[in-house]
Amino acid sequence: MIEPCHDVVCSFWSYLNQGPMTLTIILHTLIVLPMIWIYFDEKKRLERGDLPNE
Amino acid sequence: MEEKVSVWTSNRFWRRSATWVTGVASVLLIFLTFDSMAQMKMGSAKDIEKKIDRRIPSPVVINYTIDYKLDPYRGHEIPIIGGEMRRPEGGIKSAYEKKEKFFGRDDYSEKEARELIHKGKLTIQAKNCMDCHTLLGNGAYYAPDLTKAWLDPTWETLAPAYNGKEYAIAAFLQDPPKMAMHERKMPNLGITKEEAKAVVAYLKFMSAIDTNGFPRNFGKIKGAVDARK
Amino acid sequence: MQGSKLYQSQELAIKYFTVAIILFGAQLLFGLVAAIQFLYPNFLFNTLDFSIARMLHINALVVWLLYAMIGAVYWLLPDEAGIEVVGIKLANIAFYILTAAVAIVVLVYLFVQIGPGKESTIWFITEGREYIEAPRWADIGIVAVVLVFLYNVYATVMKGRHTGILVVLMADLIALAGLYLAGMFYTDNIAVDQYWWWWVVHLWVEATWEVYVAAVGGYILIKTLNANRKVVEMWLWIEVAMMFGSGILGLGHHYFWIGTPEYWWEIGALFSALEPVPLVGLFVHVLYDWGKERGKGNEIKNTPAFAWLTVETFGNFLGAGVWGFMHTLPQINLYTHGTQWPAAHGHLAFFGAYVAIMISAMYLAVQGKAGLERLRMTKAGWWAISLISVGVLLMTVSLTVAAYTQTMVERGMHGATWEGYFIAQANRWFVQGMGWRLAAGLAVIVGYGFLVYDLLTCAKKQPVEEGEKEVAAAAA
Amino acid sequence: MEYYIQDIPSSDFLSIFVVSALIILFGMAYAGFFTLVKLKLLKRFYMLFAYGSWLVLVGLMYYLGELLRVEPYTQKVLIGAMVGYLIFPHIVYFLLDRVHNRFEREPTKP
Repeated sequence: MIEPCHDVVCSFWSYLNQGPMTLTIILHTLIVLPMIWIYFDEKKRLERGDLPNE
Repeated sequence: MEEKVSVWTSNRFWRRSATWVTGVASVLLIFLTFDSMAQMKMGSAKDIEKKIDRRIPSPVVINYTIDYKLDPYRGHEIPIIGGEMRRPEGGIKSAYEKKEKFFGRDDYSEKEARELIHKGKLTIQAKNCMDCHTLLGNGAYYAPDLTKAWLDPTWETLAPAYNGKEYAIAAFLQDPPKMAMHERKMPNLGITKEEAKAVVAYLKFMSAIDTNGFPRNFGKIKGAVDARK
Repeated sequence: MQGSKLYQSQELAIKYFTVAIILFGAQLLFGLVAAIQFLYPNFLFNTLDFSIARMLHINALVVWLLYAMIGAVYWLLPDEAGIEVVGIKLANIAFYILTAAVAIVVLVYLFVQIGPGKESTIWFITEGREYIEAPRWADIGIVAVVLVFLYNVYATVMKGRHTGILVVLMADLIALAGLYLAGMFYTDNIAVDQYWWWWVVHLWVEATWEVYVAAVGGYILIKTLNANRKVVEMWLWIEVAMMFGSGILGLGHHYFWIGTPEYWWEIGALFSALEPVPLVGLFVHVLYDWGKERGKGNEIKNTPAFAWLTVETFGNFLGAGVWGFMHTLPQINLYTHGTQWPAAHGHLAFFGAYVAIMISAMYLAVQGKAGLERLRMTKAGWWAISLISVGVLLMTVSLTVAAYTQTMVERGMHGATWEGYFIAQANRWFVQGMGWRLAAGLAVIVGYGFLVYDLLTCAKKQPVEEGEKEVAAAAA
Repeated sequence: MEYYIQDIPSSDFLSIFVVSALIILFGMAYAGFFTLVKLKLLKRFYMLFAYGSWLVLVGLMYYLGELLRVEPYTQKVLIGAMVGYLIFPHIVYFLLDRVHNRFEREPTKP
């Protein structure tokens, strides 16, 4: 499951690079997931109506 | 207005999202840059003594033979400095043992070697090499790639007549039209003898940089890609 | 519309546009020299070698786009903020300093060309690093001038209206200026050198400039189509999210082979594969707006500006999207890196993404200067847009043929050696590709002639309508 | 790493360039047809063309994976991304529709 790192110098990021696509999927998730939280946060505020309408 | 307003049409939501995405991508890039910088630091003569591989090795590699071979462990070609040895995990790596004369010497100290490549890099920039050639694949496409120029078979054929390929390359650099090999020739850029030596040192040093296997199949003149099938 | 009276800042914008269009001509001229040298290597040999012609070609490109970008900002800034630009005197002085510096750099490039391998060359003649060859003293000068520009933008927006477009521009311009600093140092380590060099080149061209274009494009949509500001601004934020989301880490696609760690393969591959997504979004958006406005009786207020904006949408998509994706994945980039592929991609992408929109902004200025309610396309304008767009597209296609030949012969069959390189360069298909490129380049130059003529005269050649008579008479 | 970059025979180069260009073009065709039908500028019948383009797109992406000799796992991720792309124009259209409806009913432009 866990693959050894094959690079010249190994580091945190090269260990995350486990098999194809792993690293980049992790980074994408990191970027996109919190947007869901932003969505619900905004929704809550809109429903409360304490925002100037933009 | 009175009916419920969707978050999807909220300017605020998109502004926050854009800020978040930009911010986190920038922060990731900065972290990755710190890591890459650490890995790309120029190695030292000590690393070579201890046979530790570095992506960008110490300039003292000009004292050693340099080759470019397929390493099954890494899955692509890697520079082999000073002869090859087996990796404990399988595949091959540099042995840092076999030396060769470079302008008559094979005992350049770290300081001397660094000074040499410093002058070489300055000359490469001052003469605008990058606006005809490519270095590490970047530059203009009017003249050949110089990434592995030191290892190019052309110089092997010229070497005997000049007593070694470093002399052949240096002679070429000082008066390229005289040794022109093609109609599209390099102009005379007024490169002095010292500058030529420094540039050759830089080219040799550059051929020892680990470029993740670029250029692929370098030097296999007949049937490169297909030959390996 | 502020009538025929212009803000001082808009007068300054016209000066910037004038220098930009002259440098555009210089870019085409030196490109022509370089294109001829590919076919006839002895052309101007030892007088204006390929390296010098090519350096002037790409530097003129970058500098004229920056001039046009600054010009466009000075044009829209007072209009958006609703007040005259703060520190307009300083801005005028900065313009003359910048232009003098550019002139000196060009003269040094042309007549000194190269220097000895010493630090002094880096400081006074050339830095020898593709796209940012400008010597160190000029770098520092540019930074100073850009600081003045940033001060003007920030001070003006603080005092005037804060529109969404301006907020995006402010954030983007500071990133754009800051990134230039990444390209201003010297190191012996060529891998590190190129690592930071890409911060300037990629993060300009594929991130900050793209966002700049999205912001200015939004302004042009409002001005020409009377598009709804709220809609434009919301889309602007979505575009920012998508462009920076893919573009910043898309930097990885330049880090496959320059001595960087292997993990960049993955980051570069997937993030740069996503770079066309915002372009698809933009495309759908423009299609939607066009479809909605159709039949509403909404007239386009500036036909040439809108036509160039359309060219920008398609050119950006084809040049950056299609031609980019053809060779961006590491598996194939291993064989295309350092061949004519990037040249093919670069020509169409730069034209589509930046040249077209900057010309669009210039037409907006022409309209504003003449104080016309509506600007229509003239015959010369049609010739300009057709010759330039078709010319660049044809140039790209011929370069692609050459690129494919080179990849196949040099990389596929001959192992990337010097011998392989020259065998590929002599291949019939390669040479013919270069020939067609030259022909297409000539067409672009003719188109440029029409463009300059049209920018100078189109305001006077408008069909005169009732109610516009006095204005037209005043302009003439 | 060995699994990541395999040698590609030069006879495959042309197919790779053509297929990757077609991927972007069919991606645009899908989004274009979809939007035009939704805007009622084309008859509903053309929606078939939109989804047809998407199907061709998936086929091309699979073929590109084969040509680039990617891992079976990567191949799956690629097809997964295509499912994501199926939804993308829907989202864009949904957003545009909402935002236009919301703002265009208000008194025009400040």
